[in-house]
Amino acid sequence: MTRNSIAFWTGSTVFLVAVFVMTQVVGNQYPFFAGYVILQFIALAVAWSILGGYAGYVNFGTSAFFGVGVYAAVFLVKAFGAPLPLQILAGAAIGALMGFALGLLTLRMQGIFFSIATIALTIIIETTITNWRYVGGAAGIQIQRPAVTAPFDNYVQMLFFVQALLVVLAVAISRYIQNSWIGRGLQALRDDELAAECTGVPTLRLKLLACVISGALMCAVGAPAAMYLQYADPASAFNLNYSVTTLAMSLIGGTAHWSGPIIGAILLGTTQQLLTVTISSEVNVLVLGLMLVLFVVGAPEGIIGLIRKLRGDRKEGEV
Amino acid sequence: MTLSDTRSPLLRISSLTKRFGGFTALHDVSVDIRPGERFGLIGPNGSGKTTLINCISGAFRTEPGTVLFRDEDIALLQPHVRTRRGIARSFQIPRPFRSMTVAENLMVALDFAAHEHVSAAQRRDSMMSILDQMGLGPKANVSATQLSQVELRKMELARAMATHPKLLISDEAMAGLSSSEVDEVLDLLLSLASRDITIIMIEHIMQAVMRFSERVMCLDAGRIIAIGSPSEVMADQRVQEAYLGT
Amino acid sequence: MFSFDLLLDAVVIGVLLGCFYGAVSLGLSVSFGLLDVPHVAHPAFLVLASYAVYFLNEHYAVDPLVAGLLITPVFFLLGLVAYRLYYETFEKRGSDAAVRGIAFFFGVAFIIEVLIILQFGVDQRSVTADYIGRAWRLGDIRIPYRLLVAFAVATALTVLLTLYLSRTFMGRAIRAVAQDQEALRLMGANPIKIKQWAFGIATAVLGIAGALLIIVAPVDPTLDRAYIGRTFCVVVMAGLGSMGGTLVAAIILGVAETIVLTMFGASWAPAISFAMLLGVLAVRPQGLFGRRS
Amino acid sequence: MSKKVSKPGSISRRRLLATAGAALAATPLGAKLVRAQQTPIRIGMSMPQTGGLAGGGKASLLGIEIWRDDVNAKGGLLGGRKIELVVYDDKSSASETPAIYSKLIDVDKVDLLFAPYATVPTAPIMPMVKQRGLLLMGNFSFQVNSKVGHDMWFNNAPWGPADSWATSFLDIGQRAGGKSMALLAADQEFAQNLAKTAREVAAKRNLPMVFDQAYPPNTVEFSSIIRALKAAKPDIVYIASYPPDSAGILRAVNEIGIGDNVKVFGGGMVGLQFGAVMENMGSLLNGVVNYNTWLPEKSMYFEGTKEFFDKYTKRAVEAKIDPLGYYLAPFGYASGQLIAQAINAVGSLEQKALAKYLRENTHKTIVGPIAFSPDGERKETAVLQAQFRGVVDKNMEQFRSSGKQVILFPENLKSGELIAPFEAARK
Repeated sequence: MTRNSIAFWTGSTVFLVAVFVMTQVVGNQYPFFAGYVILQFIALAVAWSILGGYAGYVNFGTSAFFGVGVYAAVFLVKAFGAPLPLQILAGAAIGALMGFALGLLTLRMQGIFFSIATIALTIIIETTITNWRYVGGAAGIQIQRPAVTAPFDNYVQMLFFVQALLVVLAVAISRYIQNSWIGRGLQALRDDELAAECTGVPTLRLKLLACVISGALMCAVGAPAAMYLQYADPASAFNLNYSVTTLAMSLIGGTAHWSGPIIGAILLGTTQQLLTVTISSEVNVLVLGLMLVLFVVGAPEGIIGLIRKLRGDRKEGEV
Repeated sequence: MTLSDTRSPLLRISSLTKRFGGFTALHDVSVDIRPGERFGLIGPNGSGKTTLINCISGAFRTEPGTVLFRDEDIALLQPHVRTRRGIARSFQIPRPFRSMTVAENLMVALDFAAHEHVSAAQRRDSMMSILDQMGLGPKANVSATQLSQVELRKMELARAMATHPKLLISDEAMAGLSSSEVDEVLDLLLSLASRDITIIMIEHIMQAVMRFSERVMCLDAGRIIAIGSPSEVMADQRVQEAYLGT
Repeated sequence: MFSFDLLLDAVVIGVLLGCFYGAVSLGLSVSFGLLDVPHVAHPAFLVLASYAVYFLNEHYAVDPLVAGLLITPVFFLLGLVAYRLYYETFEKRGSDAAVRGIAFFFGVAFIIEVLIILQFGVDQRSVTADYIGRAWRLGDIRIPYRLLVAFAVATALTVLLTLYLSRTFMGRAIRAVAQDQEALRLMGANPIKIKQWAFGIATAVLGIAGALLIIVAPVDPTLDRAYIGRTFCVVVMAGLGSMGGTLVAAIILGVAETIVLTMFGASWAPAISFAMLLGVLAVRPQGLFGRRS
Repeated sequence: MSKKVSKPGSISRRRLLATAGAALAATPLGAKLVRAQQTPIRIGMSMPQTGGLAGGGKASLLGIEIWRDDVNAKGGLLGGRKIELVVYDDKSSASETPAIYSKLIDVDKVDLLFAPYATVPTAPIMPMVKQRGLLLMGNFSFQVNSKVGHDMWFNNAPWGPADSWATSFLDIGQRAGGKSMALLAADQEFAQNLAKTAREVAAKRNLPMVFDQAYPPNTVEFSSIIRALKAAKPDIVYIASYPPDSAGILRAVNEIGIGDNVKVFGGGMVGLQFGAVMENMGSLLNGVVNYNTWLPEKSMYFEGTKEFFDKYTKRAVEAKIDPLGYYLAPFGYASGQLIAQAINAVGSLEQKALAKYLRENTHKTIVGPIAFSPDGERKETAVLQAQFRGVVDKNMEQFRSSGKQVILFPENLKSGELIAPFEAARK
């Protein structure tokens, strides 16, 4: 292991231990509820960036993957009373299949055509779920949580910890991809797809791989949301907000490095949670709009880009 | 192909035709390229040179017609597979990976097209030796966006070389360069050819073609109008007409 | 429950509805289809135009169509400014303009939404005119005048835009810029100026389209979200940049939607139209009437 | 815990803090009487202020705010404690409310909880309040407690038993001679719930269902659907639609026609209760029989009703909210009245005692007397079915006078008779 990897895994372990200790010590429930939402968005943004950031294929279907994850869990709970880990695994498997299908169907399309195809796919899937009476259809469905397993004494605390695990998993995968030949290949095809092909990069296969991994992670992240809300309806589960917010977080953080989406998600997620309990009105939407415009205009490479620039300037100054 | 040549050709193109809608860009093109040959491809703008390159490297699908590379039909292979089989190319307008440094540009090729499993250190060495050979050594860690025109051309060739090609196609690598720079690039190509790499060079600069090629082919309106030694082709009536535009 | 009457009716209504979809998509067909600007705020501008029309109709009793014409110059200027901003911040910087452009226009759409809410509240709004709420009898079929207005406006807009793009100097320049920006620069024209002008036209068209939107059905501030998918669907299905193609694709969409709505399970209608889009994209990525071969 | 209240002033400050701390740790709510009497009573809730439900949410909130101001003007409750509202925007979404209610309970430590307007944002918080044993005043959600079974939930809406809605409408239709039925419902949560009960009631009565369709959200044009519905020749047309669509459907009905055999048309159209929509629709409304919750008919005025609407009208115009506010606002006010009566009767904020009182008594409110059944819904339905009559275009004020919407159901509030068939009633 390189020094970087050691630092990363130490950091991840410290993070997970801290999260676990928090679930055992903190009695107040609110940090877990709010924290869960932020963790969920971190995982989504990181997963999204694998295709959207590294490969430059803007997926508008985040809500489709998230919603399918939610409904995979709903179905499993209703049909078999499946436990949470199984819900997440099944979500990941379905997400991978969905990513594969989406990829086969659309990855030959360039740029914005792919994005539009993902919008279309989202609407098709949402309509299908809306027409599926078994999981409640348009009317939605209420689900009961099972008893919580030790060592947690509250279900939301457990979900918080599980989501933290998913975050670490997503980040580890994203980081691995970035540092491996896969990441280099994705970066190459993002810069120039034909040149990448002619340099030996199997662009279609790499894009498919990115689509499958990204999709599996997004679905897995969606699965526990069913238990978090104890309710699911198509309009909420497939809300366009998931797609836009995830995109915004990744771009605000910067997509050039795996830590960009994390920074973006923490910044925007926290801001949104704070706004919900402070200003709490249409100004919320306004802030999201303004942040998007200002960051995209003022910091095109995101916060990561800003940091790199500052560092670069300093280095030059020293020389 | 001359009958006296006993070695089988490296690349054999037979009866290749390429249409775009109603427009025929290539019409029944057949040619063999021998291993180790320095082959010049000329023709006026729009004559089908780049289309032919695209058909060989795989950017376009071809039908009808066959493309045999080392006795294997590659017409249905994707471009990256052809690259791995040993066909590399540069682009008329350079297409660097803009978000990467020069070294990283080459690493893509080494990561994906290297034929055998080699250690990371060996790859680094191989990359540096290619860069040094191309005179890009000092620029290894410079972003591709900061290169000059001639450096971009050289980097394209270096990146192509990093895939360990058997056949290198250079698509107007000298366009827009000063005469001293043209000589620089030409010397590079000659030195590559001396190491048993077959090279197809597309060029408008006639002195370069004459100096470089063992054999020259001229396309006009998607058809071969002349093929032979440089002096033969230059002397051909139809070639002169095509270029003078009568 | 099949009946020939119903099918005929569905086709007629579908054609008219398709014309309406075409009218609200034409601007996007210029801005996205010809200029490659990923204008996801297009529907937000559309709803903004509807509210402007509502304002004029409510307070000054201006006919909605006249109001739509009145606001076109303002929208033209708005378009000039919007493109300048987009160009300076994205296209000029080169790579990745599309990704960031999408985020940028989403931001703009949200800002427009909130501004409308702050000014007009969240309630839905509609306009009054003689042709709203009545129908034309044609044998057994009754056709709402609203939709006939949509049909007339859409046809007129398509013809005008097609003529403009093919007959005028500026129009041909716009099409040239879509084909090859460099060639145009070599000829001494400034492609940026031309694109800015074209974006102005694309936005100006929204003035009329916004009037149609509020004539056909009431509007509310967040209606734009429902039209992102629809308008892009039409433009992409048509193939980028073909005005006539846009109208035809919109009509196909309208007819398909209406037939499903009438004859089969209505709740499947949205899936059908977007499945058609996916099908077209998978088989013919350049769209039905695409500009590339 | 909360019963162990020492007299204020007789305990040391440290003891007070210790008691308070222990009480808060055990039951975050309810145990705050140890605090000085003058601290306000804090009521927490989320309310849709953006997104699809914002229009209703804002009107509902204004009703609650007017109640707060009325109570505070009279000196508050429990011997001078003022009411304070803690309100957050839930963006009309189910995914926002769990975190918001956790904040209200665990961080803001509010004394009482009100639910947000509508079913979707309410559904996720039901298991949570049940688990924690908290009282929740519902706000116009539909059958949200049927699966959860929380015995401290009380819905302010006049729905009553789930099927009463369909029952009353079909009663009216059948009495007018209706022998077949058509159902058109939005493919969204509330409308689908209505459609489900309508199907059940129709099946029970052997009423043939000749047309049964769900239309998707964001449908632009209803002409073709209405045409298909017309072709099925139903006698009773039951529509369960959402605000943007209700207008489109009525327009299409006006343009296409619906046929002479239709006796009654309407039932569950959301949106025809909102001032802006009604003003826009104008004469298109005539003849429609639709559900309502409050109307300016003589039978609907109770103690305080008129005063409430005087205040509401003034404040709604300033805030760009529904100027009529019949649908939700008075029920928001009534939620407050319910809780105030319970607090006064119990003499504390102890949640179980408040719930017991609410469950066992009949309460006087500005929307009439309210009594709850064990599931927390109204014992008897008070959903009105009313027919629009003599409505003219572009006039908001007409809806303030009686006779524009004649109440046909329930019997005790009736203010007129049905005019049938539908086409006749439209003239």
